Amino acid sequence: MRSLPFFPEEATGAAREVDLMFGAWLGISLFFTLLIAVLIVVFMLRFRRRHPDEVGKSEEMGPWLEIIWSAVPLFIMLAMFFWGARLFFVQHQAPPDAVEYWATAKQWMWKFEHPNGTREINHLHLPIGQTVKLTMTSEDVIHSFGVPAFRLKQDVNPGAYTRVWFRPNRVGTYHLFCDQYCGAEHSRMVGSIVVMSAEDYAAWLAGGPVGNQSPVAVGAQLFQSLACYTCHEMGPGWMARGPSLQGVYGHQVPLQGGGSVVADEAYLRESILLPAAKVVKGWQPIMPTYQGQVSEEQLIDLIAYLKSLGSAPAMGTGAVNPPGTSSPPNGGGPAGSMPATPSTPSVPSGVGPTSK
Amino acid sequence: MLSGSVSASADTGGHGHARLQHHFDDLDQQREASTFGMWVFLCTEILFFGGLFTTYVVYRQRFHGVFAQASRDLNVVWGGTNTAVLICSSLTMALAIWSAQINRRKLIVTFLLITMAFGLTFLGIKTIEYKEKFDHHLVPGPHFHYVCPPGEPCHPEQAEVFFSLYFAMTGLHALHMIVGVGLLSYLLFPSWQGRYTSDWHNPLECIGLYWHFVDIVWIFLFPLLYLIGAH
Amino acid sequence: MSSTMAEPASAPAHAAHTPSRKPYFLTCGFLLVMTLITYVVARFDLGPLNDIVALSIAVFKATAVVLFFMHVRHSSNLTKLTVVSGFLWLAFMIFITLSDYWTRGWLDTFASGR
Amino acid sequence: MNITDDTSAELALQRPSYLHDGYGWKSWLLTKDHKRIAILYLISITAFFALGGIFAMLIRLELLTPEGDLVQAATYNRLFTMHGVIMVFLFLVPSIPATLGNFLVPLMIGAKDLAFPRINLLSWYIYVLAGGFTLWALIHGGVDTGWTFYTPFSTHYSNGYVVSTALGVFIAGFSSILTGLNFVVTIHRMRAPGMTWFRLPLFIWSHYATSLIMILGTPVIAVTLMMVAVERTLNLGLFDPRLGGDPILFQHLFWFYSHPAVYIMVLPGMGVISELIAAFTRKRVFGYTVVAFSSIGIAVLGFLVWGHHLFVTGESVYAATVFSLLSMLVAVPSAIKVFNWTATLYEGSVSYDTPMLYALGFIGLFTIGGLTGVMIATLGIDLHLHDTYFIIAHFHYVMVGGTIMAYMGGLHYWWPKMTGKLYPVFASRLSALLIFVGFNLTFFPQFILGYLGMPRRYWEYPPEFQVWNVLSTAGASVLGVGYVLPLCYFLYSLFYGKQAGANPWGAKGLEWATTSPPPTYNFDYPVVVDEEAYEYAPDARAVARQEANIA
Repeated sequence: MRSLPFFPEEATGAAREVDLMFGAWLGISLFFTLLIAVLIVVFMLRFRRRHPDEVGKSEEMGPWLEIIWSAVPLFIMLAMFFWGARLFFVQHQAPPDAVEYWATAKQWMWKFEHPNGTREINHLHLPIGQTVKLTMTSEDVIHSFGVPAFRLKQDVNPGAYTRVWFRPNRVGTYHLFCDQYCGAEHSRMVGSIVVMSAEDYAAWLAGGPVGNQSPVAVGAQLFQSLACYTCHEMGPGWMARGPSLQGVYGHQVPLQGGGSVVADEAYLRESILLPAAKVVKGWQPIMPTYQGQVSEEQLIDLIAYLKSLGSAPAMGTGAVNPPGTSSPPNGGGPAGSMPATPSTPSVPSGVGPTSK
Repeated sequence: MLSGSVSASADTGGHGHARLQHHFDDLDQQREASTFGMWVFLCTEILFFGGLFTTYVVYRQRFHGVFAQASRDLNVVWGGTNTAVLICSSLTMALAIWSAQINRRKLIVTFLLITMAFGLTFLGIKTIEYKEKFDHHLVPGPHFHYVCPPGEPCHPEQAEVFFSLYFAMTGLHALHMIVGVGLLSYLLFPSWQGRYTSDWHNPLECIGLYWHFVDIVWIFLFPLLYLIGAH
Repeated sequence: MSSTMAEPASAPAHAAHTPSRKPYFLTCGFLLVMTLITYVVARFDLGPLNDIVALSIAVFKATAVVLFFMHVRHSSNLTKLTVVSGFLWLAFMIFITLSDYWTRGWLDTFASGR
Repeated sequence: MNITDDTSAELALQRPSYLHDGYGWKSWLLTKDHKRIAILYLISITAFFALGGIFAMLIRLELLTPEGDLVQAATYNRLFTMHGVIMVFLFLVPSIPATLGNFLVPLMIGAKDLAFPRINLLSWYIYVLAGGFTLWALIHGGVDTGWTFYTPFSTHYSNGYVVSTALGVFIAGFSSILTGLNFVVTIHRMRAPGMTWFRLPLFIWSHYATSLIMILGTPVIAVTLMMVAVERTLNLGLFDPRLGGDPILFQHLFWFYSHPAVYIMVLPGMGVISELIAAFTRKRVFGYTVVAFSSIGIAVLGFLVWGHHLFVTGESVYAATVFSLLSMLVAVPSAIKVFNWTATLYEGSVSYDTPMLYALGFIGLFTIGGLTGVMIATLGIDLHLHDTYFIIAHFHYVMVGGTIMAYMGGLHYWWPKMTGKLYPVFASRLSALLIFVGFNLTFFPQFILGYLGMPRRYWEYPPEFQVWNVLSTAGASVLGVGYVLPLCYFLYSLFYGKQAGANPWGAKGLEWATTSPPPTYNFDYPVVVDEEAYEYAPDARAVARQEANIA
C-alpha cells in the first residue's frame, strides 16, 4: 500500500466512471472555490477601509449578475445530475449474463453463497470478468454492503432482499466494509472481495472449504425434507392440494379475491413464511406457515430451487412495467422491502433484543 | 389597525387595560398575536399527528386486506358514538365562546362544563374500548393473540401492526383529550369570575381552537380505523 | 401597529358582526349527518371507492369545523395561509413518502438476469 | 395571566440596562426578558458544546491509531452517538436562534420583547429538561444507536438508554418549536411602525425561514422518536420487520425533519453572515431581495429533498432520481447567497475586525461544504460516498465551518451589545485564525479518507488510512485551542473589558440605536422606522423611490 493514498483502487468499469464523474466535480468545485477565494482576497485588499468613517458605495445593479450566477450553477448541476442518474440506473440493472450469488448479513459477519453452493464467511472469491449479481438479506439489523474498489454500496435490510451487481476487472483483494452502523462490532464486520483469474477461481472452488452443494440442490432436498412435494406435486395428474410450482417464478399469479402478483423472490418468500398472505386463485388457504422452521439461508436455497424449475421468458432489460402489473397491490416490489414477515432473526448470544 | 372592529379596542385598547401585557402596544395586537400563535401551534400539531398518519397510510397500502379485517374487531358503535360526542362537544365549545361574546359569564361556565362532560364521556368510552381490546388479547406485545376470522387470509403479524397503529393513534389523541379537559378546567374559574368578556376572551378562544383541532383528528381517525372493514 | 403581510380584516368572527348561534348549530347538524352517511356508505362494498368516499367525507367535515367552529371563514389571510400550509406540508410528507413505495417496483431492477 | 400595569414607559428614560435590572437568581431564572433568556441559553448551550467537544476529542484520539486501543468498541459507539445527539439537538439547532436570535429579533424589529415572553422562558426550561434526560442517559451508560436512531437497531437490538435519549430529543424538539413559534408571531405582529417586510434585516428573514422549518418539521421527529420509544417499551409494532414493518419508513420520517434540520442550523448562520458583511463593508447587502427570498426558498425546497439520505437503502430508483434533482435545486439559492455576499465586498469599505474574519472564513468553508453537498447528491457518486467519511467531512464543513463560524462571528459582533464590554482584539483575531486553520486541518483529510472508502462510525480501520486520521486528529487539537481561547477572553472582557459605546462598529440597524447593553424593553423611546435596511449611503434609486413615495 502506498503510504499516502488519495484514490482507492478501481476494480470495475463502473468505478472508472465514478472516478471520472468525481474528477469532473472536483474540477468544477476547485474552480468555484478558487474563484470565491480570489475574489474575496482581491476585494478585501482593494476595498479595505482607508479611514474610520468611510462607508461603502451602494449601487443597485441590474439583475443580470444574479441571473448569471444562478443560471450557471443550475446548468452545471443539471448536467451532473443527468450523468449521475444515468450511472445510477445502470448500477440498478444487472446485465443478462449476471451470475447469481447470495449474501446473508448478521451481527457481525457476512455469509456468502456461491452458485455451486460453496459457502464462505466474510470473504467472497470471484473470478475476474464475470458479472456478479448479489442478492442480500439481513438476519437482524440494517447492514450495508460496501466495496470502495467497486465504488458501490447497498444497504442490506432485514425482511427484504436488496441487490447489487458488478463485474470485477482487476485481480486483487479489496476491502468489504459494513457501511451502515449495526452495533458494537460494526467496525469488525469487514471482509474482503478476492478477485481471481478464472483458473484460480476454479481451483479455489475445487478445494472449496464447505460441502459443495449448489443452492438448487440444497433447496431440492429441503423441498423433500419439508414435505413441500406432498401438496405442490410437480408432475401432472396428481391430486394436488396446492398450485404447481413448475415455472412459477417470474410469472403473473392470479390471486384469490382478485388481482395478481408477479412471483418474484419477495412473493415466494412471503408465501413460505406467511402462506395465507396472497393465496393463488382457486386454492384453499390451508398451507401451514414455515416461519421459524427455515432460516434465511434455507429460504435462499428454496427460492433458488423454485427459480430453477423453469422460469418466465426473460423480460427486456430495464423493462418498465406499468404499475398495475408489476407492483403487487401492497406497493412492495423487487427492489424494495417485502411485505412478508421474515422469520424471527436468530440473535447472537450476548446481544439479545433488549426490548424489555 | 383592525377594521370594522366593534370590540372595545377604542376605549380599553390603550395601555390601560388590565389584560394588556407590557410588551404589546394594545389589546388588538395582543389578541392577534396569541390567536396567530395558537394557529401556528396547531400547524405543528398537524404534522405531529402527521407522522402517525403517514405510517398508517404506508401500512394500509401494504396490508390492505388485513387492515380491513382487523378493523372489524373495533367496535363501530362505540367509535360512532364517540364521534358524535366529540362533534357535540365542539358545538358546546363554540357556544362557550359565543357566550363570552355576549357577556354571559354563567353561560360560559355552563357550556364549558358540558364540553368537559362530553370530553370525559369520550375518554370513558375510550377506556371501555381499550378494556375490551385488553380482554381479547388485542394489545400488541407478548400477549397479543389475534384470532383470524374463519375462511379468510390469516396474518396475525399484520393485524398486530394495525393494532399498534390503533393504540398509537388513539392513544395520542386521547392524551390530547386529557390535556384539553385539563385546559378547560383551567378556564372555569376565570370564567366564573367574569374575566372573559366581549372585549377579551382570548384564552377561551385559543383553547377552543385546540379543542376543535382534537375533534378534527378524530374525524379522520374514525373512518381510517373503524370503518375500513365495515362492509 | 405594524403593517402585516395579511390584509387587516383579522378581527375574529365575534368582533366583525353580532354573534349568532345559528352557524354553530347548522355545522353541528351537518357534521352529525355526515357521520351517519359515512357509516352507511361504509356498510356497502364499493371496492376502492370506500376509502375515497370515507376520506372525502372526513375532509368535508374537517373543513366545516375549520371554517365555522374555528372561525377561519372570518379570519385573516395569514391565518388561512397558516392552516393551508399545515395541511400542505402534511401532504408533502405523505405523498413524497408514498412516491417511494409506489415506484419501488417500477424498474424491475434485476429482471434481465432471470 | 400576568398583569403588568406599569404604563410608565415614557417615564423610564434612565432605566438600567437589562443586566442591572435585578440581581438575584430569581431575577434570572424567572425572567421574561428575551435578552436574559438569551444569556441563559448562551450559558447552557456553551456547556453542551463543551461536552460535545470533549466527546469529539475522545473520538479523534481513538482514531489516532488503526487499532481500537484507547476505548472499547461499545464505548466508542456511545461516544459518537452522544457527540451527535448533543451537538445536533442540544447545540446546533438552538445555537444561533436561541441565543443571538432571542437577543436580537425583538431588538432588530423595534419590539419590546418577543410576542410570548413566558413561552420563551418555558422553552429554555424545556431545553434544560431535554438536556437533563440526555445527561441522565449519558451518566447511566449512554446510548449507542448513533444520533440517527435507525430501526430495528434502536428498537430491538441496542442495549443503551435509547428511550431516555429519544425522550430528551423529543423534549428538545418542543423547545425548538416554541422558539420558532415565538419568532414567527413576533415577526408578523410586533414590528415597529415603518418596519416593513423589505426593511427587515436579513438576519430576521433567515430567522423567519428557520422558524418555518422548526414549526413544520420538528413535530415529525418528535412523533417518530415517540414511535421508536413505544416500540421499544410497549412492544407496539410500528417499524418491526418481524411483523412486516418497514425500517425504511422510519428513515423517511426521520429525515423529513432531520434534513430540513440542517437548514435550521445553517440558515440563521447565513443571516448572521449577511449582517456581518453589511456592517463591515458599510454597505447594503448586494441584492437584498434575492438574498431574503433565497432564505425562504431554501426553507421550502429543503423539505422536499430528504430522500437523498436513502439512496442506498433500497429506495425506489425513481424517487431517488427526483430527490437527487431537487437536492441540486436547493443548492441554487445557497449559491446565490455566496455570490451576493462576495459581490457586496465590491466597492465596500472592508474592515478586518474579528467578526469579519469569521464571516470571510464562513464564505470559504460554506462554499466547500455546499459544493461537496451537490457532489454527494449526484446519484452515481453517492453510491460510493454514502456513509463514509466524505459525508462526515461534508456536513462538518456546513455545520462547523458554516454554523459555528457564523455563531462565533455573531457572538464577536454582538458581544459589545450583549454585555457592554469590548474584548481583546489581538486574541480574538488569533482565535479566528486558529479556528480556520484547525478546522481545515481536521476535516479536509476526512474528504480524502471518505473517498478512499473509510466508513463512518468505525472504531478500528485498515492501517492504510492512518496518515489522514493522524492529520485530522492534529487539526482537532488546534481547533480545540481555537475554541477555548474565545471562552477565556470573553470571560476576561466581562470583568476587565473596556466599556463599549452604543455602536462600536458604526453599524446600522435598530439594535445599535439603543444603549449597550439595552434596557429592559429595549428602547427608551418609541421606535419608528423610516429608512431601508443597511442604509449606509443612500443610493440614488432608493432616494428616488422615497421621493416618489412622499409625492
